[in-house]
Amino acid sequence: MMLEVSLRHDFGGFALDAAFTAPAGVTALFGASGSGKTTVVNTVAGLMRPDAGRVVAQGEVLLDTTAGISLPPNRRRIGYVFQDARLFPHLDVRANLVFGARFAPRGASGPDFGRVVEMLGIGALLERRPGALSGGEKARVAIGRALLSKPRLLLMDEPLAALDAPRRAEILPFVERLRDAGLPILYVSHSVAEVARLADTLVVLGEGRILASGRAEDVLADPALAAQFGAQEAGALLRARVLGTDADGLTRLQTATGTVWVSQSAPAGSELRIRIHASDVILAREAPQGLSALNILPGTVEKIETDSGQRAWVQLRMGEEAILARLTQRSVSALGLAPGVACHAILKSVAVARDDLAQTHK
Amino acid sequence: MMLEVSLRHDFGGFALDAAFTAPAGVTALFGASGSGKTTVVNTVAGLMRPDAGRVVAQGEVLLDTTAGISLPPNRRRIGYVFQDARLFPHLDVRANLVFGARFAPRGASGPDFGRVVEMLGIGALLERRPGALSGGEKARVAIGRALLSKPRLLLMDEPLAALDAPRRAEILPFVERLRDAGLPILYVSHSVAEVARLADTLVVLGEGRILASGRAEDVLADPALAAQFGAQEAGALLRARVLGTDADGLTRLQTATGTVWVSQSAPAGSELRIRIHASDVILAREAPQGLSALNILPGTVEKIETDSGQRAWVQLRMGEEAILARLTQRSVSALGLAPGVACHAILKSVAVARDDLAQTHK
Amino acid sequence: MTGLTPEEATALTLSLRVAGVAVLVSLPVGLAVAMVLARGRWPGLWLLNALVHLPLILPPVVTGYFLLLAFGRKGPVGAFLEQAFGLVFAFRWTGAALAAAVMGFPLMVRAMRLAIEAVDPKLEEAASTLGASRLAVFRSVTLPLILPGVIAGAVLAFAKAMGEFGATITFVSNIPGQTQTLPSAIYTALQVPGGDTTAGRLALISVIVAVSAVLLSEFIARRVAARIRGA
Amino acid sequence: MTGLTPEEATALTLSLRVAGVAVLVSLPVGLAVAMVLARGRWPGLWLLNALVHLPLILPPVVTGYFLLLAFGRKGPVGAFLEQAFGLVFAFRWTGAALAAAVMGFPLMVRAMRLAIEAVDPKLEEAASTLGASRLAVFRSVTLPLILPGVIAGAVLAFAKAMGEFGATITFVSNIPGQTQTLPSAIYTALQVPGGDTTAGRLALISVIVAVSAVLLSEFIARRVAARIRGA
Amino acid sequence: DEVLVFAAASMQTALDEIAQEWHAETGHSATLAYGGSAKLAQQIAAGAPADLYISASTQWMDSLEAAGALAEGSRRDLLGNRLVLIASTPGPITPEALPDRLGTEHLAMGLVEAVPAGQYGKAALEHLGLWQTLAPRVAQTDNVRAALALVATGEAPFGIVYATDAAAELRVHVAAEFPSDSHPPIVYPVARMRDAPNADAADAFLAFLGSAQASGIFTAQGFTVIAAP
Ligand SMILES: Nc1ncnc2c1ncn2[C@@H]1O[C@H](COP(=O)(O)OP(=O)(O)OP(=O)(O)O)[C@@H](O)[C@H]1O
Ligand SMILES: Nc1ncnc2c1ncn2[C@@H]1O[C@H](COP(=O)(O)OP(=O)(O)OP(=O)(O)O)[C@@H](O)[C@H]1O
Ligand code: MOO
Ligand SMILES: [Mg+2]
Ligand SMILES: [Mg+2]
Repeated sequence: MMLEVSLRHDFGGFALDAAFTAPAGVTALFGASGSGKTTVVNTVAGLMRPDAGRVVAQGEVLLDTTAGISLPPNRRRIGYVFQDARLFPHLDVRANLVFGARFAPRGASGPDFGRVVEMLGIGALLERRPGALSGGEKARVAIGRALLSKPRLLLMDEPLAALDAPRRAEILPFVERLRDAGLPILYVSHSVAEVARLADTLVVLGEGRILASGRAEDVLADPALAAQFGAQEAGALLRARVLGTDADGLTRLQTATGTVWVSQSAPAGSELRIRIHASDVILAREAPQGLSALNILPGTVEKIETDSGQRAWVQLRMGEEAILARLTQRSVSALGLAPGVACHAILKSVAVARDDLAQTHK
Repeated sequence: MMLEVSLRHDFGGFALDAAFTAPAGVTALFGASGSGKTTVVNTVAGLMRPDAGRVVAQGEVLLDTTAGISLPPNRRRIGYVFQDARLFPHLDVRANLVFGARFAPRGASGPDFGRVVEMLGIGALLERRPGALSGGEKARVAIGRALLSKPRLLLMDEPLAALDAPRRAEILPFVERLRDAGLPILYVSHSVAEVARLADTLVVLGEGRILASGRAEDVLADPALAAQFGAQEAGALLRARVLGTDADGLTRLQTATGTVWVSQSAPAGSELRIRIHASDVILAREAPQGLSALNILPGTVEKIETDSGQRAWVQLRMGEEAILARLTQRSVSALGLAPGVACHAILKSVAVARDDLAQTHK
Repeated sequence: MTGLTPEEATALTLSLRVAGVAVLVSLPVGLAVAMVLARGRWPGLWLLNALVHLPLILPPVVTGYFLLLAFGRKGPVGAFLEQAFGLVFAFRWTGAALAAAVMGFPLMVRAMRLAIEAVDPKLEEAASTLGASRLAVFRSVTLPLILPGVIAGAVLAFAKAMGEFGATITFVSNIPGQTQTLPSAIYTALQVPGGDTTAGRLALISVIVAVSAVLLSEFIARRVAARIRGA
Repeated sequence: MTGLTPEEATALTLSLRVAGVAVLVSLPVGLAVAMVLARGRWPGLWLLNALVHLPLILPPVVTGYFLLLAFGRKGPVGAFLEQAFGLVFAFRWTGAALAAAVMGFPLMVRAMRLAIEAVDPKLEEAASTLGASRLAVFRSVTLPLILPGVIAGAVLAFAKAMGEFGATITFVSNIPGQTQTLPSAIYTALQVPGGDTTAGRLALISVIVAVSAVLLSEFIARRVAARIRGA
Repeated sequence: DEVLVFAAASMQTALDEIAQEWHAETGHSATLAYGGSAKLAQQIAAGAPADLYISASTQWMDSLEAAGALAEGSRRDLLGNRLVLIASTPGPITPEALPDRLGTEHLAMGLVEAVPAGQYGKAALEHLGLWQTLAPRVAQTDNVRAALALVATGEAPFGIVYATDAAAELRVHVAAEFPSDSHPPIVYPVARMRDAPNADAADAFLAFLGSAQASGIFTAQGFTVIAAP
């Protein structure tokens, strides 16, 4: 167990009561604005002392209010990428970056300076002061600074929110590589795409409470949580193996219950994680005819959640895994959907969320 | 002409030289981190005085360095939602929100307090100080504060970056309503989805220069810019009219060159803007057979851009409009694509980007 | 403690009045000077800066002598003020207040200036985009943010005013009931053999009064600061 | 200007030595006290705070007299220090430095404290998550950020030390070549009929020296502040 | 050897000159530390390394004597002085005319409780029956020179100072001299300290103070020399 967190705190007006455990890999902390994510992360870092709480990282008790234990932040060896960058205004970018290095224990491992600078694209900024950086540049330097302190655990509070898509696409694989190198990461994000791509474990916070916590695949496929992720963003993950690429450029994947085509190419035999937006799934009782080329997967309705509007979220079980579909409540009754009913999912679109599953530590 | 901006500034290490005009509606400013977006916005607001520049808003000259004119920020009547929230730490949320109201000219129009508070979901925070707010809460208060100063022009620098998808989905229509009420908005964003939804005009900045500027539809369909938007995000917009909803819940849309089905429902006769990710488009020389239910649109290749990798971006003209497709360079040559070649676009997925086109001012 | 002679009681109330008026009157001037020193970018500013520091650098007697030469009834400024506004400093408690204000001025200005320099100009910029004029920005953003510094400056000046002796006695001399402040009374007592106990008693009173003022204002400043930090 | 008599030259160098030593020695103490006052949360802190303000509140003569009683060769502290460390303040230039340090202490502490209170604790938190101990945080984050305040405090104390007269002459007397600082020399000159011009000349020298120091340090502080703001 | 002399500030001009003569004659030098008589006495009581103390009044010498700080038998009255009424404009006036002439203006004096010149002045005014009337109009300063300055600058039209001070300031005019019986005798006592570090040299300087040379200088400054007993 890499990280074990429980805390209770009353801000007066907002009360937090949350407990979760995070195994190795990336644990994403997801939740609406104001749900308590930063508070949790601050508690792990030692910057916030909750009314009651306990934090254990890699077997070491960092905080235990009942036992009166509270390690100061500097003895926790936890890197923290703050939601606001918090760069040191009196130091230039280089000095900000290397700030933590001299405090790291001799044997600690971590990426080296040149590597980090190159990856984050901040080579041209090294002599500047934070006051002369743009929003996104600050965010990148903050990531580098936390990494170069060679932490044993990394907290990232919406680290990519200020970055553009191409830059994000460059940094995400870097984060993945850190994870693969064995650095446990607690990652706060509002982006389901980021979570789908990075997270092994997903913890969902809502108004100070844990709404769900578990394997990312399971949590994302829970219809009861779909509203949390947003109507456009909700969707499940499926594991798949690459069968090969067809002449028309589409790649054929083998999932638990059927074949699926995606437009990204990937080497045959590799393992993927694909993301299926709930809004891209159409359900039909009968296998549709005349749509042979389409992605159609058979499954069984497991759960149906309705919201106060006209929306319904249907979870379709497919062996070990499950996908999520967004329908109108009218459609649910028209189709006679209910738990246990067998039906077919027509996938209008499928995206590869993570393409290196085969190499991961799991 | 709502806004006319030109500026030249040398930061020493970074030089900005940009000029664009923005008609009424929402003008999105898009560009990589550090490309100069905030600098442009600061110049419009009067917080930054460039080496040389000219800013004209609604016919009034706000800045003209050659003529020695530079209106102070408070006389520009430009609301500014900062990239960092910049709330007043000594005032509670309510006082922050109403700060600008007393300075607004008597006749100025704008949304009222209750409306803004409700829309932003900050009713419970009114008595708190900014120090006790989460990142997203701060961002929301900052939006409200700028709006309630009743500006004649609104600058928003990545206003939604700190917000979760459901909250963003609530606020975006609010911004749209402001636009429809006639408030011109200059909107900095990294999110192509946001831009596609909001922007009438799109200005793309790259390393301090204007890479493109024009109607959002035209700029997004430019293959030369696709890399700016990101491989996953690039994609064009199409205008469409709703024909009706079929029995299976799919809505039929009429575009310039053919019929398209989407899963969102919309009233028949309304006008929509649909977004087609370039990665969701497959090109074929012949109309594919046995795929009758699919969205297939005929068009003519207009431009092809290749990047240093193996990627190619193909622009397909469809009458007045155009869409973008992402292919491998190998596919381009295999299919024999070249400007002027007629072909078919198979759309794997189509999303409604803006659903109130019929009501807009345009 | 209760054994305060009538003259001593008069000296105490006079000291309070002098210190209070000195602080209140110099506060706006000090604030303006602090703003100019913190924000101004004129080439001649170093002169103003040097001038503000003068009362600190010069022995108080010299400052008092300068005041006498300038603000005395025969002095150029003093004569003008008397003619124009009927304002007389010489041998009046107002003169004591002027001396106290001048002596406390560098302390007051420095504290305020440090506070002003610590204000994030980005907040002031934000206020200006919301339509606030420079004056409105100052009133509604800068001033509240520097309030702890303003209070600190006022406290320093008040404490100094309660203790100031050299410049005061040189400028307005010591007229019981009019310009005899507590420090003059203490000084007098110290000059008389065996006057130590009287001097000690008076000093204690002075300390109690001034320390109370200091602590009260500290308390206020802390609350203000806590409000700003936001809780 | 050049017409400085040997005694006057001695007084000037003595004043510089006294002010310099006073500032240098009290700097670390002042910084520590400022930190405690700004950050401490003990109930007894108000006492320390009051104590720090005392030299400002009391007439300088009283402070000098206290010093004489406590640090004189017959005083309890003075006798102890002489016995234990051979450290003598009474009627030595060291005593003048002590008096100057004591008189400047409230000014120094206040400036530093304001600066400390303006430091964003979030930056210190960030440093601690990067592994910096409390001491390392102070050295590498807090101290650089408060540098302008530290400089301001030192300047105030230096200026005050250059001008301090009442406490010094009371504590260590006015012995030419040993304890006669510039202000004492000015005072002495003022006691002689026709000594005004001598006094004026000395005052001018004192002002030139101190103002130069003030402006130099201002210049340094501005540069430091600009570096912090980042450009 | 160096003799350290603690002396009342009002003797500065004369003593500086005498010390120079002494140095020229004997090669010894005297360091002169000037200050208020009270302050100097307090410092000696606290252990100041003074060899000689010359006070402007008897009371502080008395208190040092009572404390046993003086060298047995070394104390003597060195000088006397006269008290005068000075004015910022020329022309004689009698002290009795002061209340009328002052009007709402001020009479400058040393602190009447603390500065010797002020104490003598108050005694004289009391003797003349003027104190009650004049008291509210008296502006007291912490040393005689400051009182002199008030008159010299014209801030106060009249003042009471020593004849020695009046003689040295050209901008003031002596309007009257107070009768010597109107106040306690003005004497400047001198004594060697019991703990004097340089007792021998101190005695030599003490003796020199009584010499004809010194007397000449004192007299030139306006002091009256009190013959050695
Ligand atoms: N000092 C405080 N006093 C009162 N309430 C507070 C305080 N600090 C935080 N809160 C409240 O606690 C809740 C959780 O805050 P937190 O910063 O953990 O949210 P978050 O999940 O990180 O949100 P975001 O995504 O917007 O950053 C919020 O509702 C916030 O208003
Ligand atoms: N004061 C300054 N001195 C030097 N360079 C500066 C200064 N301010 C900004 N820059 C540089 O100017 C460029 C543009 O900055 P700007 O803040 O406008 O970028 P941006 O487009 O808003 O980026 P982001 O999306 O990251 O906020 C950046 O490369 C930045 O480093
Ligand atoms: O500096 Mo003083 O010594 O205030 O009178
Ligand atoms: Mg947060
Ligand atoms: Mg920016």
